[in-house]
Amino acid sequence: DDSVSACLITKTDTNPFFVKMREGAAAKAEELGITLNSYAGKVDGDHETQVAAIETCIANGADGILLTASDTSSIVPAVQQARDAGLLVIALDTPLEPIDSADMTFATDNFLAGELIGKWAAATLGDDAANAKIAMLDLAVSQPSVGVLRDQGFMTGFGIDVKDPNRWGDEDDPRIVGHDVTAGNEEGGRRAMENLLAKDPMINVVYTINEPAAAGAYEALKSIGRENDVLIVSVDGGCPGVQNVADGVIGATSQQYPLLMASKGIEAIANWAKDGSKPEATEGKGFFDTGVALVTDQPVDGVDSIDTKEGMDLCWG
Amino acid sequence: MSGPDNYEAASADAANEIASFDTGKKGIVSRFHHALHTTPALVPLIVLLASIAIFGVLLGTRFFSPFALTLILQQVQIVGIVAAAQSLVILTAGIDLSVGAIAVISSVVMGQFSFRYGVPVEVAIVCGLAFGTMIGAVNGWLIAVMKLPPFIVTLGMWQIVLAANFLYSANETIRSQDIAEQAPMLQLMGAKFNVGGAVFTFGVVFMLVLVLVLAYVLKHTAWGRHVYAVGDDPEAAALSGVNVKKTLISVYALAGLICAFAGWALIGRIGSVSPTSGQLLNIESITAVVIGGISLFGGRGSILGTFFGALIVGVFTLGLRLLGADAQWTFLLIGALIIAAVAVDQWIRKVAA
Amino acid sequence: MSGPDNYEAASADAANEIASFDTGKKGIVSRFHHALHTTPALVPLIVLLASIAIFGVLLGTRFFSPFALTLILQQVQIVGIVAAAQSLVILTAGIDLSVGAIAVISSVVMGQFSFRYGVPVEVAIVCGLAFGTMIGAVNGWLIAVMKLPPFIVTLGMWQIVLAANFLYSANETIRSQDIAEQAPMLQLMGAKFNVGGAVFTFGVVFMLVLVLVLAYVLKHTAWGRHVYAVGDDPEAAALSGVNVKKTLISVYALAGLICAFAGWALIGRIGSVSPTSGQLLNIESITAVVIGGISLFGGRGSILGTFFGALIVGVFTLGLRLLGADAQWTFLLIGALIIAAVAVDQWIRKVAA
Amino acid sequence: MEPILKGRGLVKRYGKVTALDHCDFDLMPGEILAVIGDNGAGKSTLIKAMSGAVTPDEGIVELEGQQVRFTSPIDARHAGIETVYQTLAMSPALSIADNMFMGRELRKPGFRGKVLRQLDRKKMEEIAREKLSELGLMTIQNINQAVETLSGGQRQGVAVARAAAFGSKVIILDEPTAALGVKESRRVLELIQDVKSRGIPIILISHNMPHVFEVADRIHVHRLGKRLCVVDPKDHSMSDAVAYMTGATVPDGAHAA
Amino acid sequence: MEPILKGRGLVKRYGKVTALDHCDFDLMPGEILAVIGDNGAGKSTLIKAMSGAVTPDEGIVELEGQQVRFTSPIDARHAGIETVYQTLAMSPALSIADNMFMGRELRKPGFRGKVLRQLDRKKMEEIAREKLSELGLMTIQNINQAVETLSGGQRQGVAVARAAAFGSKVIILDEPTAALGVKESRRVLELIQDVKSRGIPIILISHNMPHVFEVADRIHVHRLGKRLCVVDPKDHSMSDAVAYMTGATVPDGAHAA
Ligand SMILES: Nc1ncnc2c1ncn2[C@@H]1O[C@H](COP(=O)(O)OP(=O)(O)OP(=O)(O)O)[C@@H](O)[C@H]1O
Ligand SMILES: Nc1ncnc2c1ncn2[C@@H]1O[C@H](COP(=O)(O)OP(=O)(O)OP(=O)(O)O)[C@@H](O)[C@H]1O
Ligand SMILES: [Mg+2]
Ligand SMILES: [Mg+2]
Repeated sequence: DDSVSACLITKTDTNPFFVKMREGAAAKAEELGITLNSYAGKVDGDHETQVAAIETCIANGADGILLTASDTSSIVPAVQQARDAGLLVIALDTPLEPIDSADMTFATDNFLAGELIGKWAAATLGDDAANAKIAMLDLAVSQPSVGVLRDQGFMTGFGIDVKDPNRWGDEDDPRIVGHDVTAGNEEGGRRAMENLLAKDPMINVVYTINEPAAAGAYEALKSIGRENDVLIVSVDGGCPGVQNVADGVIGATSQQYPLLMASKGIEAIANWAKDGSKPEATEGKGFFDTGVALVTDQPVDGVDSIDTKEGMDLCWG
Repeated sequence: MSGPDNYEAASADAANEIASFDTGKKGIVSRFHHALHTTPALVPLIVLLASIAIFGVLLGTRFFSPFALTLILQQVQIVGIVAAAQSLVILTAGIDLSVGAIAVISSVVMGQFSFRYGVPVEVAIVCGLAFGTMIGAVNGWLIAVMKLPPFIVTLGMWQIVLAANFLYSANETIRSQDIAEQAPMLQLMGAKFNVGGAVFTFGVVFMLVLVLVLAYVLKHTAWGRHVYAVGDDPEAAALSGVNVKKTLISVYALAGLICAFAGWALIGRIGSVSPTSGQLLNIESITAVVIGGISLFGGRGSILGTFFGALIVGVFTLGLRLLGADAQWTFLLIGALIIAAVAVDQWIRKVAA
Repeated sequence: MSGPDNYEAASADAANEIASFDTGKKGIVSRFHHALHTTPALVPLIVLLASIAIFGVLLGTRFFSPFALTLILQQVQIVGIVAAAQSLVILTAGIDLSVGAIAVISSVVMGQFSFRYGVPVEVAIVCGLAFGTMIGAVNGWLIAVMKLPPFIVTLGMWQIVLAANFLYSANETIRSQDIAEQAPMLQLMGAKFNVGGAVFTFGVVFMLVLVLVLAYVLKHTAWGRHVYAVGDDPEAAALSGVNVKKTLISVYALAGLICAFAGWALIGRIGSVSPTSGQLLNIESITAVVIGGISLFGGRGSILGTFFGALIVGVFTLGLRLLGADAQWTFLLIGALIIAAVAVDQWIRKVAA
Repeated sequence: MEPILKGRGLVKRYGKVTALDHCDFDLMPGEILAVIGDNGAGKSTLIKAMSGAVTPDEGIVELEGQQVRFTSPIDARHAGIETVYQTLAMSPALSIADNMFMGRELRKPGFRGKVLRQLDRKKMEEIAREKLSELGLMTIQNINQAVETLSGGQRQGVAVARAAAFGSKVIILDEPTAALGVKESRRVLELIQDVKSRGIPIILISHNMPHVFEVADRIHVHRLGKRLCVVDPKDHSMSDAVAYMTGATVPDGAHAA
Repeated sequence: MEPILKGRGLVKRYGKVTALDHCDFDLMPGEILAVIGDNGAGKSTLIKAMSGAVTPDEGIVELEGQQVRFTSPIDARHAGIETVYQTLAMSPALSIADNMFMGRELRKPGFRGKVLRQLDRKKMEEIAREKLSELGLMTIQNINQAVETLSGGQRQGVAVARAAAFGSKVIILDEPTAALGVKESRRVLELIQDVKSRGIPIILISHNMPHVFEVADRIHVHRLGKRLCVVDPKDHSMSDAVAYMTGATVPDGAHAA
């Protein structure tokens, strides 16, 4: 049959980031008259479900797959199987390993996202950056790559030696009070913040994996009355997150554009089905960069940023 | 035609004494043994106090500060409330894997009813509590009337409720600042007060009161005795006059209600209404219950034990973080300490037997 | 001095007949009832066939193709193998939450021994299998000898093993391409062969053989009978001459070994050695076991049932995905279908009773 | 006189096994009816069918001339039928007093009972102790002992004491003295006479012929799932009864129903 | 003559309850020793201590003059002591044959038995059927029935048949006829005589005085956790024994040990 169909496979279906990605893809697919089936892992790191989803897409005769991989290198054989079956596979948000395992990657540079907030935090503190006390609120003990890239990006931006850039927790910079995991939600954010505060109550910079974790950390700080003298930075750029920047809960956040990734991906599959053409990478990079922007109302010299008003216009949910 | 064989008549002037044994070592030790036998929650309490003492020695005032100690209470409040519900269920030889999902969807209902439909916040809270109770009642009905295994029913319900939660809330968080402005009552359980330097929240108080009330109900009311009887041997309970179905349905419904309260307390704790929280509550609550000494086969144990079980995990977690263990090592050590806590428990019981 | 009361002598010429009842409705129905009673795995088999039929009608050849049907086998192979191990444990009235973690760490050991230390791949595989067995034996020792509850032991072990796994592997994946080049035997279980259009892998064959062997062992060897007896009533088993400790330790150790095989099969399935896979294996395997009709209270059920249980979940999952249900709706429906499958099972048993 | 409890055509099948095979049953007001029969004859199944513990596949049960359909032992208890099952039906982990008052707990008077629904433990323990003393079970050292820690005979004593204390219309005893000692058995027999003198009819299942012939007014002989005959202990010897129930002799006029 | 099984100063406490209080015990070769006593006197605890099912707090056990320390019933079984416990010790979900051969299963001959370790079900079922027939338990309709579906008496029959079939040095029976019918009880008594004639000594706990006096060579009277006295059934009447065990009379020369 000649109707075009596409698959969207995300890491989970519980993170608003992926929900918005799916909404963006669905809207674009409807506009172009493409059938879209979407799949997701049950939890972060649920690799098996993603493999099963790829197999289902092949069995279903789809034309292309948009994939945010949980396990970027393990997924490669399954992706290869799909490509061998004539499907276009596009990695969204997270590059595969090696990156050319997919036909194209539409992604944000997570390391860059981290680096932006790191630089901003360092610049905001000025001279105090040398004796800052930093809490690192990460994603999970399994150290998934997004978490590691953002974390290491932040440290690089802040001017901390990251040692092995593939894992967090191996630094010896005394400014790092500690790492704790949050599962990327408010509850985990609050608990992790409390734990680190018990360790050192004088923490004054908080890196968070995403904005819900930041909101949780803020609640913990508020409960001991320190919400106004701690700098919280985060990554994502969801609408509640940007609103929290505007309200002063978060100092700055790096905004990503999942809707853009998704709609670009759908367009690419439509073109592939029509004439077999593949999308091109951004100049100088191995992937199509959908961009990242620092959102803050307190811009600093040397770091490009947009204000929360503009951030609200661009935010994704 | 035939009377009793006359030899039986010889028992007529039977003596009525009972074996009175020279108990030997009297005093403290024997009284302690007796206390252990009559108060099963004593063992987890001992483990708890021992672990507090050890961390206190290792960490000094960093651990023994009012801040750290009340922090533990605040960190365990949600698990503590949910574990109370889980205790009831496990006492009936059941299990409830849907506790976390019920707590979260109840909090989402409270939030969305207030914000999406503009329902007055008090009404929204009542709706959330009712919704949680209803899910619990459905669990109970499937288990008691349809005779399905609790594990499967609540496993299915967990998936259903969690998926419904994400679909209904569209994964959207209601921000703390908005709640504080428009419906502060949702955050009531997070309200703080000071008692001599220590900070308590209403949520913590709710947990403490809940545990005491349930301990009373289980020990001193007919319903409580029936819960134990049903868990002990449902067939014997039915034969001896317990309405097993009614008891089971009421237990699961009450568990649902308590979980809904946990959902309310969750809003107080994290400030916002977030559909992604509470995902580990089922495993955490079961852990607390089992460390607290309630048998997964039902009928044995006390709810105070569960409370101490939850605190033991809380003490370990914070203590290890303060000692500087990193996240992965903490995870590993907590695993080891869970086993160790139960081993110590078993050892104390054995020595005391 | 006193002989037996003579009335008892009247029983001397007692008749020896037994109640032979006019069984009324003979034939197919009654024979079917009888089969249901003697073959507990029949009910999940019926549910399985019914669900295949339904999805077949809904999806036509997209579902009824050799590709799709063998795809189900490939998708359930890991869960199927692990669920076989879980069945053994649950038959003893235990539970093993560490199955997934054991599988993953075994695969990591196989991979790291080959790549990090340059051990020959065959030796590395044996090391991985031995390591899994050892963890299982430790579980068994803690449960049988230290008398700790299985839930807690394996919960703790799960955390310990998982954290150790992350620490040891440094969260690093060994890439499929590297394995194919340097140690292809690690991927052996993923090797495919064709039987009349249907694609099978060695992993699938391993699962099938494993299930059949275990079914034989449980039914036709003394050890198998002891497993049932221990799960049924450990005290009675001990009094009637079963070495309960030895049986329990061997069960957990064997479960560890099977999980290590699952880890090997996992490498075959995903190509690479990834320390983050298999996180849901414990809940998925328990689900398969319970849908397959094995009682969580031990002593009742058959391993074939577990296999059908795993297939039921696999059929539902693939069927719903092919129908295009989105992720949350799939979870919701699978939740509902899990409950429904067990309800149907219960209903068939009731009608047949 | 009409039977107070009547069964007609009762059938119960367990898969291939037939426990009741079109069995009839009559209990007259005020009498002690003994039910005797071989092991596996279906005696326990019969009384379970009469007391709501199993639902018969066919047949009817009448209480005081009214057809009844008990779906659970609770129904039967509410109708005044109290049963000691052969398996005793106790919650092992609970105390003796808890077990005796299961399902009919006493509450404290006043506010604490009505509003707080607090149990009157002291009173329940007192009554339990009293009932056990009546049975001569004072060898129980501690009334708060869990039932699982009792000896076999002590457990049975508790079950009998419970039924005797609460039965109002019919009391059914399935082998109440099987595990009891000589002294305790005698007390149970006295108790049975005592209950009868209060006008309450009793069904007694027992393998102890001297006991049966001592207390029974009529003897229902059960064989192969049905009532073989009913004999009067004054007209028949123990040897006759044993011969009938084991199938050594066929009673006169026993219709092979 | 030396006792084949001997206990000295056995003590077992359960929390506040004292089940054995410095109790002595002797079983002579080839004899049938009856143990009688009130409910809760500690008879079951005594034989559990002798058969490894409980570990006494104090005291020693000797088998054939050698001190032994059984830590589990398996040890005792390996030493040739076979026991029917009052709770019967069966796996409810397993079949009669499975239960009878638990822990000593028969394997098929040849390759299938040695290598595949396959059980010889047919043979086990045959033997089980035979042993049950000896006890007159042919009312069991299906040898593959799960034990939980048996009537109370049938279950007890299976347990007795198991012990009789396998005991080689000592057989201990704790109230083996409590739930049995008249016919089945008689068969058990015959079986006991039969076992004795094979030269194997038996310990019989029973509350049935006529049975005890029929088969016992010596009677151990147990009271309040200790041996009160040992009487010879030829020199004492049943009334004497009952009076001793219930405490109505104190036997001559009973040292208040
Ligand atoms: N739940 C059950 N499932 C299958 N068969 C059963 C069940 N309950 C009883 N039976 C069978 O029904 C028959 C009658 O059992 P029942 O318990 O009524 O006998 P009984 O006369 O009370 O014997 P006893 O004197 O030994 O107690 C027996 O053959 C028994 O095996
Ligand atoms: N596990 C236990 N925990 C606590 N007390 C126990 C336990 N087992 C037995 N007892 C107590 O020990 C005493 C002796 O029990 P035992 O079973 O030996 O009596 P018995 O002489 O066999 O009585 P019966 O004739 O009724 O079987 C009883 O008072 C009983 O309550
Ligand atoms: Mg019976
Ligand atoms: Mg006894």
